[in-house]
Amino acid sequence: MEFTLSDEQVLFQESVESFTAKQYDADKRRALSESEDGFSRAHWAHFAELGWLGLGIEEAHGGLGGTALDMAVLMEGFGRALVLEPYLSSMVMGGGALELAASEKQKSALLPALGGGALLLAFAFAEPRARYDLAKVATIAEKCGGGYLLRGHKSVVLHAASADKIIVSARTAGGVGDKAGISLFLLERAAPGVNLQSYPTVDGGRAAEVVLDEAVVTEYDLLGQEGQAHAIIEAVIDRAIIAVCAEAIGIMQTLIEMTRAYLDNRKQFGIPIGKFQVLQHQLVDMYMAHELSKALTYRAAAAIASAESAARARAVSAAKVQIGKAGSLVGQQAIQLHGGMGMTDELPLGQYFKRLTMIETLFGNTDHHRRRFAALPET
Amino acid sequence: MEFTLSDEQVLFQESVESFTAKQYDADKRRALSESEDGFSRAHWAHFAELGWLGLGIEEAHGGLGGTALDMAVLMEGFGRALVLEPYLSSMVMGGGALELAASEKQKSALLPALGGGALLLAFAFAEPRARYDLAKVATIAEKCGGGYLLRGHKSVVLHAASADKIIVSARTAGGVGDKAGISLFLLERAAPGVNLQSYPTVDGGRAAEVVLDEAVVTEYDLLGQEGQAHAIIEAVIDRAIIAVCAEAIGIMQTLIEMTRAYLDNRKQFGIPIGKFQVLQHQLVDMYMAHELSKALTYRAAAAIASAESAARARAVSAAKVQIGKAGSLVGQQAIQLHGGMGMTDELPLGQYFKRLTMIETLFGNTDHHRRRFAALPET
Amino acid sequence: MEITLSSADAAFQSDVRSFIEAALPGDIKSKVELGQHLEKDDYVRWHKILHTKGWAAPAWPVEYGGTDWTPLQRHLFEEELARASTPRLMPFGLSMVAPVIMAFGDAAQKQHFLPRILSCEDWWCQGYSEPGAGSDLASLTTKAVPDGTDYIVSGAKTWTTLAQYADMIFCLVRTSSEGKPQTGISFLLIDMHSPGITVRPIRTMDGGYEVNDVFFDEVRVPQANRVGEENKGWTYAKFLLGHERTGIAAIGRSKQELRQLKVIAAAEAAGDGSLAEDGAFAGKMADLEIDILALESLVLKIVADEAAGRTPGAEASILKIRGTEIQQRLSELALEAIGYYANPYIAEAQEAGWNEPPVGPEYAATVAPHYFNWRKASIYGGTNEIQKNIIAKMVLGL
Amino acid sequence: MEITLSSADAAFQSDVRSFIEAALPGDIKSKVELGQHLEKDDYVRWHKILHTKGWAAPAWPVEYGGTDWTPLQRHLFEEELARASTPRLMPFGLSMVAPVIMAFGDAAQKQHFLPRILSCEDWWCQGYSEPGAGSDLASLTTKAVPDGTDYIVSGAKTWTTLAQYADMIFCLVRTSSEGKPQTGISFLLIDMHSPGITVRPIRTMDGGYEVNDVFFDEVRVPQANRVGEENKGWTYAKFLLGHERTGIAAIGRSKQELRQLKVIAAAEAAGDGSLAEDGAFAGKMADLEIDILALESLVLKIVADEAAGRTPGAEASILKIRGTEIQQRLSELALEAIGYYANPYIAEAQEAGWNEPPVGPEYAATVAPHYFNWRKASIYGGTNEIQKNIIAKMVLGL
Repeated sequence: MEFTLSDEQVLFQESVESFTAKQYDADKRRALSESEDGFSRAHWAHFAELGWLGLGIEEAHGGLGGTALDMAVLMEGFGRALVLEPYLSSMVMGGGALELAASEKQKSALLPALGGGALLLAFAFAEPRARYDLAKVATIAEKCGGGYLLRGHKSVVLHAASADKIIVSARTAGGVGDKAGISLFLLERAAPGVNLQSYPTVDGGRAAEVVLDEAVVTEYDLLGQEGQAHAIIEAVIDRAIIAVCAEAIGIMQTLIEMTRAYLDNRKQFGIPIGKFQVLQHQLVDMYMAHELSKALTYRAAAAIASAESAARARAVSAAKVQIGKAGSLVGQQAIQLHGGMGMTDELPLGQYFKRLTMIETLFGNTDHHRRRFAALPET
Repeated sequence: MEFTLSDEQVLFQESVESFTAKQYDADKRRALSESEDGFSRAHWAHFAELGWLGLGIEEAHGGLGGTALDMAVLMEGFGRALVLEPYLSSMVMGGGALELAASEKQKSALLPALGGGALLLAFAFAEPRARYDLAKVATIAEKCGGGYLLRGHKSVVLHAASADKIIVSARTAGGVGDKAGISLFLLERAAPGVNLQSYPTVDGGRAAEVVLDEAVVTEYDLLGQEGQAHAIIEAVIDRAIIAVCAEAIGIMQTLIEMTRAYLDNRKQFGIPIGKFQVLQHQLVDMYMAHELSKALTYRAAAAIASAESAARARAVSAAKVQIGKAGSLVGQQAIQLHGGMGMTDELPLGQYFKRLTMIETLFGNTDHHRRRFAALPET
Repeated sequence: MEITLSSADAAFQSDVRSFIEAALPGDIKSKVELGQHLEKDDYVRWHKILHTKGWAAPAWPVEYGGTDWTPLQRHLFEEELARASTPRLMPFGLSMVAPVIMAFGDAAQKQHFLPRILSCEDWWCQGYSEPGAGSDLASLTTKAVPDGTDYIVSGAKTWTTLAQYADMIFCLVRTSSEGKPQTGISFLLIDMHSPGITVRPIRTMDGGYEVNDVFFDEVRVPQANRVGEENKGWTYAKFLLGHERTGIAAIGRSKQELRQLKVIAAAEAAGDGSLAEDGAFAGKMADLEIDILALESLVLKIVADEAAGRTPGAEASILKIRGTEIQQRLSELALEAIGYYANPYIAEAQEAGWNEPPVGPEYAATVAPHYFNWRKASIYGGTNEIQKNIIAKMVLGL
Repeated sequence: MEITLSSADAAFQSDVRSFIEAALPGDIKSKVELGQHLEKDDYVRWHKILHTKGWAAPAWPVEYGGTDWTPLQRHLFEEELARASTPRLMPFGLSMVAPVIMAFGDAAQKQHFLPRILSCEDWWCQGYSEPGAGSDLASLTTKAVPDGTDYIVSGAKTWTTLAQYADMIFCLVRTSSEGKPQTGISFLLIDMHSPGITVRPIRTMDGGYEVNDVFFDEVRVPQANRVGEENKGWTYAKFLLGHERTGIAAIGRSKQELRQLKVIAAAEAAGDGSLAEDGAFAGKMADLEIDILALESLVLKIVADEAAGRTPGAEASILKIRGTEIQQRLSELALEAIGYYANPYIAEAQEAGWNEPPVGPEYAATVAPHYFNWRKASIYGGTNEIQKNIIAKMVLGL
């Protein structure tokens, strides 16, 4: 029963909402989204001050500790306002990889800066022909002197261009598809041989193709044991999934509130369209999908700390499937119920819909996670 | 464009409906269904007089010829009234197998009696562990003297107990799952070694488990070439699929009419429940599903004569998938829209629902035919 | 995704599991597992076993014979009951009329009826729906006319579950035709053995006799059997509806049926392996399992809210809608799994003690009737459409 | 399941196919195939090529420059156009306003407008919806006040597709506020170059500018441009809606997009093979293909009914609902197919002539915008909910 919020978490939730309510109206968000980074470094510094960047970082390294539930609360709040800052890529994925794989020395060197807002990370794990298979790593790390030479193409690396360092998966042994032989490296974004083709994303963020053309890393840039990174990557991605599921919960709630208000205010044939039974039931379906998604996501967030990786994976994949189906229903219906207004870029509605749609494409879609869930034994 | 009905077919359709309207009210049908055969031999004789049993039998053998479209028209009419007589098992499957596999001599001996109503056939092709795979024949036909010895278990053989002869698939070569090596035999139902466990079916019909314990057939009882029956069976089952799809079209239409009338007549909160928008849209969904199913089924009926078996199979599987999805929607919604009344055995509604539900289980369900469709090349 | 339990709750769960395992008669367990028809005696026997243990009505206040279990423990208890294939405890007495009597009944009613409900001395049924009224409950016409210290009750109720077994029925009856339809309704407790009552079983399309018409022909009922005030019955009925809580989601039953579905899928051949290994079917089972997990999560959240003193709102309607959708889907997938063997209908095979050789696998005999029977789930107790109307109004304010 | 054709129809189909292959400019074809934005000139060039061949308006009567093709031939023609990746022929002139002018216009209107529509000399747009009116068309408030031989038109229209290209707009305007809202509406043809007209593009969420607000500030319109009688415009508008027929199902386009989806699925890696070999995805594509076949069968049935002189009923609403559901589903599966490469949004990559290296596969660039853009399909032209209301009323009589 640990997946209901404590009083502290409820307070935390309120503080997140109060920040975003002030800073994230539609116009401000649009302006940020069109800026070069696609987000605000001032906000980022403010997040650090508020301690949000210390979540999930051990106290020994200047963080605040905290659980996956805390992270989910934060991401849900971010979803409510479509926050653009790279919390997912830098903290959940980058910070998560450090927590799980870095040596104490690496942690001491990096975590304080990360938690303090001075260091931004990106996590480059996907590849063009891999689809959602985390073992399909074709990027090669060839041993060379005291270090490695990296060659390959990492695709759709979120917020790569604004990151100071990129954590890259590359193969030190085995063939494409093998779980063994994958390693993680800490790479300077600005190092020679690291070529970024950066672009905006559909949902107003930033990503890049990262092409590694004999990029050099030293043996000290290896994160964790050589060849053993697959389990680390899987654990990081499972956290990222909980993060985007929680974000989707926030997005869906906002979409439902917007739609409810629209049904109340919009009149046709002389009455508010919310009086039409078919539209009422559509909103009820959205509401139900959201309630169920929220309950399951928070339960999965609580399960993520589970020692057993199969139990964690089952919980995470169940949440992603639920969110995938609910997100498609809630997003599409929100647009439909807004009629023509739903199609315009003038309402923030479309931005929420687009972000929700993109969450389905990240870290494995519904089909992928349904299959993963079905293949895992019940615990 | 050959799949719209000719004027003659429209007349034929009317004559079928006029017969069933007289003979098949709910009480009469129930009485028939509870009789020993589960149908009326008097009706069967009448069908013969009307020439309905001559459909699909060549004129040379006393039949009337006709196309799969004619058969579909008849089956749709039968579906409208839930006709119990064994047209599907005896004529479509039994007669179909004779047409496709029997020698001229066999045809001369059997078809006149079949078309005249004096001979009833059953078609025993399914087996307990085969699911919907027509090649999974484990029943063995062992050569023995001038004939064969049959051993095995054929499952859910429709109307076996009332049939005079049963056409049985059995393996003369190869292993379970091989397409080659399957043969068809004409077996006396009352022959030694043919053991029937007969039972009623959920939809008011009859079927039997047929256990063959050294049943003897002669070489003259072989239908078609030894070991070559798989393609014949597939063609027969494809016709049977069109037949049950057409029957389902008739059933759905009746369910929709019943539901429409109920929505009109039933009042709640002071108005006919047909005024509630949600219920209206549910009926619209049913109506649309039926219209689309009907168009596709008749098109598939026209395609069944296609020389190319892949084209035939694609058309047939498409229709079965469409009918499977539409049938589930129409049947379930018809019950739901009738509320408590939908659950009683007092209305004929439930009988229609049950028959429609069973059609999904026959000859391969939606999943089976979706997969078959997807595996076939586009023509 | 097991529920993570405190050690006290884990010990509780283990106690409950052991007790049930030891106490449930084997013949009853076998009937439930095979989906065969249960007789009245099966229900009563099991109820009395729980009663002897003090567990017949865990949700009741201790003073009336309930327990002091937490909401989570009550949830775990329900789950264990389902897991062990026990017969349902009939809700009509325990969780429907009893809370009304506790809240609005007088001392004599409490003293007389509650112990008899707890011990299953009286079997109760519910007299709400009427022929022609359906979801529009307030339009009921069964009349109760005062006559001395009695009422004379005339009219008809329908869809009355297991009325053929019942000793008592709680009824909404019309005591006044003035004002809005809701204002002239009273709540009566009627002895089913009274002269003038006729029960007519309704055969449902699955072939079973579970629901009934109940006719009242000038039935004499003491006014002392009226709960609360005359013409205030609608209030008590609404209280009753609002009182149904998390049990309506039937999570425990659904998890048990999912386990059974997996057994069937593993036993059925498909392609070169079993149906459980078939991608499409496995995907559907996974979807359903995830649906159950999500609904269970919501139930646990509501249970935790209750424990924290927060009153749940109209979530019961979500639980009803999703719970019944899941139950229907379970029955649909089972039907799909058994293929051709959905067709045989051998009525006797649904009764215990049938000794003929089975047609098809033993588990197949009751699958199709169960599918047909469970179409009721989205209809009875307020159709799912009505439930959505309630959410639209109560929660979304539309 | 190819359509089985008579030899005459097969020859017709082959002629059409050869002509289009030879006549369609390569630059236009490439844009359509890649889903890139088309410019006005692309549409006009293609229209004029067809016009020169005499095929711009096959459905028009021969006297106005149409053809004597059968309904099936017209259907085949549409299908070939889609198959060859041609730009849509804009319907606003050809199949919306032209039939109204033919049926209700006067001689001068016919003589002036119809040839210019046929040759694409005028680009038309539609002025129906108004801000705040949506599906409740009859509540429109754009006013036309008589002034000598003119009207003075003031008000606003919205969701006007490609108004930025238009030379003419056909408008519903209010000429009377008496009686029911429907009775005071007239049907006007307005020159888009008139003083007082302002077009404001509306950016849609896919990033495109396809629809517009059109503002009328005391725009002077000759009364000679009113079609038919004053205050009878609603009748003409209903005629127009009823006139839209089988084309609305967009079978040809959907079949073409399905082919493209199969190309994408075959190119995308999944597991050890391609996404096209993935059971779950292949199953979804099969479902969609069967949906298209079913809808096509219904279209062919309606076409045959028309050829036999039977007037179709409200089937157009079925075609609209299913057609748009299919189009949306196609765009959804394409989105699913491209995985992570749905995320990059490079506006310039949607324009022809963009020379940067592509991000991800070339086919991916326009997939997400297309998905977003096609959410409109179930909204514009009467939402699918409104279409179901129409079927409920007109066909089912509820």
